Amino acid sequence: MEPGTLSTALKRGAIWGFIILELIFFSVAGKYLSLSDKAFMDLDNMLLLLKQSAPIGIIAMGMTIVMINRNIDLSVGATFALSAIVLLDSMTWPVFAGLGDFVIPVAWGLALATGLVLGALNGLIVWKTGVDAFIVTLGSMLGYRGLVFMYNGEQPTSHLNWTLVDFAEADFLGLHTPTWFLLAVTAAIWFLMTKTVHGRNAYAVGDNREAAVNAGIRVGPHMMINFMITGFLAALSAVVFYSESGSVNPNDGELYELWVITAVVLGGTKITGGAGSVISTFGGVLAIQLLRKGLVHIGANTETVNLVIGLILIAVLFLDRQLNIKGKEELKV
Amino acid sequence: MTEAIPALRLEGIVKTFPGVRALDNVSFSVMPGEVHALMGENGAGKSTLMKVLGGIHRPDEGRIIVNEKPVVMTSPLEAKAKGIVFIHQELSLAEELSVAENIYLGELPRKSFGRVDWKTLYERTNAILKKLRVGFDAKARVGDLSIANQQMVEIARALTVDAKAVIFDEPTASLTDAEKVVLFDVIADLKAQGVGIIYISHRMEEIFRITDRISVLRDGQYRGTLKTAETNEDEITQLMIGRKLDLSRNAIHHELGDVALKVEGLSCGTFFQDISFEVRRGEVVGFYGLVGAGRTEIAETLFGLREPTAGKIYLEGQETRIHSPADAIARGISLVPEDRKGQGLVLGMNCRDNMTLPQVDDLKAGPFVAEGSEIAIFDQYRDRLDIRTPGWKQLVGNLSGGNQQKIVIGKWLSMHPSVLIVDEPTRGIDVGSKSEIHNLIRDLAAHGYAVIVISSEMPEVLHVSDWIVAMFSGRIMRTFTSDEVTEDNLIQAISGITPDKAA
Amino acid sequence: ETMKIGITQNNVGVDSYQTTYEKAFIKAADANPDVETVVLDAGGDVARQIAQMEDLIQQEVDAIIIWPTNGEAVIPAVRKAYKAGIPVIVTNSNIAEPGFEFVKSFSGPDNITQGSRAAEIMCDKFKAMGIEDKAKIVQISGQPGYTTAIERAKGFEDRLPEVCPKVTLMETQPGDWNREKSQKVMEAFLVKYDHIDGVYAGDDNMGVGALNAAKAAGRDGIIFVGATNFAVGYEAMERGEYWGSIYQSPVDDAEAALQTAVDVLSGKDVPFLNYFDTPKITQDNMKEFSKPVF
Amino acid sequence: MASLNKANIGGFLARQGILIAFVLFMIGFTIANDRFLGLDNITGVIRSSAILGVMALGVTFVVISGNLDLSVGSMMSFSTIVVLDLHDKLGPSLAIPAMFAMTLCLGAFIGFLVGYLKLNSLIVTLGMLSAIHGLTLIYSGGKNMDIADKEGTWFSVFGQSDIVGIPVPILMFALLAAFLGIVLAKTPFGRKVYAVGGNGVAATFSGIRRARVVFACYIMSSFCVATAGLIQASRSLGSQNTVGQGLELEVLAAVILGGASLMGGSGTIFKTVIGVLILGFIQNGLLLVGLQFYAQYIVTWIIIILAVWLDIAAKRGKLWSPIA
Ligand SMILES: Nc1ncnc2c1ncn2[C@@H]1O[C@H](COP(=O)(O)OP(=O)(O)OP(=O)(O)O)[C@@H](O)[C@H]1O
Ligand SMILES: Nc1ncnc2c1ncn2[C@@H]1O[C@H](COP(=O)(O)OP(=O)(O)OP(=O)(O)O)[C@@H](O)[C@H]1O
Ligand SMILES: [Mg+2]
Ligand SMILES: [Mg+2]
Repeated sequence: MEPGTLSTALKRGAIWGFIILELIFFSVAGKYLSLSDKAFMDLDNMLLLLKQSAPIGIIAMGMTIVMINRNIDLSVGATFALSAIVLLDSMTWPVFAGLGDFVIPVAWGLALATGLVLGALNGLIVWKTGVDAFIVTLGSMLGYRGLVFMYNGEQPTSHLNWTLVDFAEADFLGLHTPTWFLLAVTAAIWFLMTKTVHGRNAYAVGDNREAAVNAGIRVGPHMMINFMITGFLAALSAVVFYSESGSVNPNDGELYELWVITAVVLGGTKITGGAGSVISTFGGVLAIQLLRKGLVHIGANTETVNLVIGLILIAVLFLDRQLNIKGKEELKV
Repeated sequence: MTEAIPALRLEGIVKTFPGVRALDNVSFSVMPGEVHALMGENGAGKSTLMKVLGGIHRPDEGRIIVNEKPVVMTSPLEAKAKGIVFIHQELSLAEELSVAENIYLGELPRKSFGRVDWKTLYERTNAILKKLRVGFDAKARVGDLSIANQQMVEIARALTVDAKAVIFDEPTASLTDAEKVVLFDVIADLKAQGVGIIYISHRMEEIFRITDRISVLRDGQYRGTLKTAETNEDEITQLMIGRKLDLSRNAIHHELGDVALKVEGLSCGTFFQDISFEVRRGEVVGFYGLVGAGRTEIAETLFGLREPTAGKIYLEGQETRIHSPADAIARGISLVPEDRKGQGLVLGMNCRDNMTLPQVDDLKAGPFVAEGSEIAIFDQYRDRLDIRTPGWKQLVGNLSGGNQQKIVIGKWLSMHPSVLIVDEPTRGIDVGSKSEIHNLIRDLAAHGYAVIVISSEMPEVLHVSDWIVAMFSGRIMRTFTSDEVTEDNLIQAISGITPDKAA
Repeated sequence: ETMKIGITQNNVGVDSYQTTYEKAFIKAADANPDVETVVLDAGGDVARQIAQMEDLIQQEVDAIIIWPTNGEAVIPAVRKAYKAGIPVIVTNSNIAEPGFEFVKSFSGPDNITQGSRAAEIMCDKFKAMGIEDKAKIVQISGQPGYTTAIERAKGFEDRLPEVCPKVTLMETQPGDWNREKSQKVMEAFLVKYDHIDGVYAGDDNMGVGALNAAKAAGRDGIIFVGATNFAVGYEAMERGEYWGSIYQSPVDDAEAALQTAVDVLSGKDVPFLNYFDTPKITQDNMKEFSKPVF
Repeated sequence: MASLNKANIGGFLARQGILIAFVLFMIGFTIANDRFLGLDNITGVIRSSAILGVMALGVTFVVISGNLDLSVGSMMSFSTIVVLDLHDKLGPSLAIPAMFAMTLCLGAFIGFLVGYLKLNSLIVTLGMLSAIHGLTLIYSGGKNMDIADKEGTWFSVFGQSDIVGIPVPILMFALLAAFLGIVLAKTPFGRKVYAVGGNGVAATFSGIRRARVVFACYIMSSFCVATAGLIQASRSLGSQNTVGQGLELEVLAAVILGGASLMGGSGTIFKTVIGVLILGFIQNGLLLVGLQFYAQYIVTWIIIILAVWLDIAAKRGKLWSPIA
């Protein structure tokens, strides 16, 4: 066995090990601490977990790509909110009045297009100005949020369409609609990143941007496409979520970027780019959702949840580092 | 084959950077099937010229002509499309990816739905790797390869496309002799196929071995082109630096002092084992071996960058433990590291601040940094090492590779160390500066410094060392005095063959 | 047989009101041997609140109390509970009308009325001062998007022209229920307007922030009226710096919500809009009220 | 003097772009509202920017050393709540040092994780953002914290008094900025911060104890946060648990506006102060002109990107990125 194979295997499997640990812990602790008669590992509860993972999970898939690209997108929360507004508001536009329920696909299309455009704007700025993605998207996180408020002042934007709600609440083969979307997105992005030229180029660009430029990869458009995918997925997440809830507050989606990044990092994607896996991100999303749900299940209150999630994130980072250390003869830099 | 038409031609190229006129009306052409050397001092503009050709820099003025048609190179992609392949001076690889993906970066073979055609990719790659006679395969992760092998991956890129011209910018800087032979074979093959080759190197013996013509740049200006067969080293050198060079070894005789550094049974994991040697004041010890022999790791251990797993280090007769570079510096050890960009310099800082970085705590006026003393130190070493820069305020990142290296050397010389370790001190340095640095090393020894020189260039080791340590695979195979060493027995030793064992 | 009641709150810990509410709720539940509770907090996040509704439904609680983060977005989740046969009681801040049919009862303050009452307090004071014909005021509203903020502002803005038609409301900016933010907003108002006679703040926390700004700028004589009388507001009234507010006790709020749920489960008749009273409090009548504990 | 050719003017404009934009804004606001340039308003803006500004000073060190600090907002809430709570329990003269000690402990913890354990600062401080918020809620039990005797305490000097006509928060901000500015620009420590941020490996190879430098930067940052918490607490003598929420991004925006690179190795205290003032005046100016608060989001977005863009465009001598 080559040296490092064990630790590589450990790293790959770490997030799943963590998930299993969480399941065991919450099942056992839940027996003593929970008020619920139902077990934590109840099938329905796990299916709900998947469904509830969808909003963050769908965005996390996009974030994985941009982070592999050695970029980051802090504006996903604002994109999420703005797309949601377009989704809900467009259904009430007089132009579409004659469409009946056919307004639904139109509204979906408009919302997704909004996400694409916002992502493209981020990508274009990163590409053309050469400003770091962190700064660009920190700016647009504010700017897009400003647009959200411009749209409808401080009022929530609402439109309840029960056909839409019924579709979003439906289940098919036992899985909820949002779960299907999450699984489909995960599969698509997994295919993109592991099987296609674009995906492999994404790793190269994140690993060594200069090398990619020198090799003739059109890095600018490449990164822009990834921002567009992320914007699109943020919009898709909004489409899935707001189809069911029907109303968006202007500050909805705030802090989503933090949760999404947390999930992606838990899944092992390197913040320094060039490495990461979509499947592990999926694991990261589940791990976070389990943690939140589990802590509540055993009766922890908000402050404890905050404290624990913060510390776990640091602990995971620490363990990841320990697994990467080769020994004391390693270069000390 | 149309003999008279150059594969490509550059006409009147001008390129300025803020404060520097890097290229001043340079014209130059390469014929198909020709190996054309580009020579010049550090900072003469060779890499810049090639970057213009490769679509990385846009020239301020001038034309690029391919196949008798003027072209505008807007990007590396464009250059590639025009059949120009660029093998860079600095490694330009994605470490997390496989060898195959790196070689075909930017042009991975495709199937439907934009999928990568892995089968074709590996087949083609393995065919190329076979030609290069390397010991790794297409699926290896590039980050796991040695620097030399990474360089071979870089070179492999030249074979992927139907190139019209291939540019090699100092490809041999980190290659072993065996790998160089492979490289030269590759170049011969390309040449036979009618590809025009531009070859940049500071190593005269290579230039005279493989090139057909030599063009020389000085201070961004074109100085002329000579047929290799009709010229000699002196003439080229004179064109490059404008004077003759005295390459004879400075025969300064001096007394050997006390043992400054003694190492006993030093080991560090799998990197090296059971290393023992001693260096006296006034002595230069050369460490020679193949890349990966563990020489750099010994230096790093002595400098407190790695913890030894066994063995003892004595300084001035006292047993010492060195846990950090700060410890090492406090005890009078200096290390000129192997990787100047990664380890030697803060590229975004100016020349002066880089030079005085290790002693910034000592150069104080009250609680503040004494900037006057810093400038004085900088001026002293700029003159002594002939560093070409507009002034101390210039960012180090804007200097040419060779001048950057001189800043690193100046930085450590100004510490007045009692033990000076230099790791590949002249990698990428032009002949003029190289001999200056060699003289400097001898000179330092004469002034009572103990010097360790790690080098992969045999002439360099032979030239500067009082005695030589030959390493193979983490162990000392043999030590030679300068009298007993020959090229043959040295090569034997570093290949793992000792006289005792061979016998 | 015990009743299992689940509650999903808006954002505990963001201010003392919600914290005190949660404590009072738990205390009231503990005091009732027939009640068992699952206490959840959405942390201000709609998605989390919807998930919590689903969890409570999945856990098959007997009744759900919800303090909505967004009065419309939770309607489908409320409908789910309704379909699952679990009665839902809305607390503190009502959901939007399309959801009424899925809800058993709303228990809480009447925020529109609170806004109107604040307008009346302000107007009465101006009349007493004799400036009801020319007074100019500004408003600092609560966190954008929250029903409570919207309703209070609406109540105030609708009622003011009815009682004091000549008072002008010059500008409204949100203070996010945040004292510091409100102080900043007020600082800008003070520079912009030489003459400010009154400030209406969506709660006393923001009102006191505005008061601090006025004090720092040395601008006396401004009439401050708030809502949800906090301890800081009460103290400022004691000092004579703050004119009035609306007395609203989180303890009453919590107890009313729990009682409504218990009543619903025991088959009693409860009114659909089950407001608890939130009287006016001013410097004149404050002795009748005990100092708020939060 | 260099001759004023076209490139020079372009370079000058780009380098000073942020100052020019600032001046244009100031002129615009002054025309739109004659109170904008009033002494009262200017003092008011600087005074209310002081809290953000003091925090930005510390974060400047962290950013130049090549790291991020997203925990300063939560940490500021923590300091404010702690000092208010201890004020009534221990009295102000003990409460202040106790609060500083506790905040520095948090800073030391982060510094240890990022400096000595070499964990990624973005993630560590993201984690701490959440963890410290939890800690604050646990400490306060979720309640607002108020000083009982608001009239009688001298604690209010830090936020509310003037010395020779200058409000104390402005004075503290100015003094701290001057002191830290000198530390960064003139001392060996400052030089090491730049080196570590510019190239941590090369700094280590030069004998600089990188972990120690990074650790010290986080200590500085937490010291600044504690000072900001002190001003905040003293200013309002009572506070919510969420008082600092979201400030981390405003602080970062100010530091970036000032031109510090998130890659580390560049930036100055003076520029950060400019960044802070720009944000403060824009916020104030837009309010005065009567625009809703969200107009400020959009303006900040545009300004941040323009400022950073012009800055790097000037450095590379080209407006557009050379990336294909
Ligand atoms: N991006 C840049 N910005 C500013 N100056 C530059 C830049 N790139 C190169 N230069 C300057 O242009 C000149 C030519 O540099 P170049 O790298 O072409 O030299 P070279 O001949 O390749 O030297 P070496 O043998 O050391 O590699 C040098 O003075 C260098 O400092
Ligand atoms: N098989 C290998 N796999 C991974 N890394 C390797 C391998 N061989 C060498 N390396 C790395 O390549 C670098 C060069 O090796 P090393 O420094 O030991 O050689 P050296 O004797 O100092 O030669 P040189 O100084 O000429 O590079 C080292 O960082 C080493 O860790
Ligand atoms: Mg070069
Ligand atoms: Mg080496």
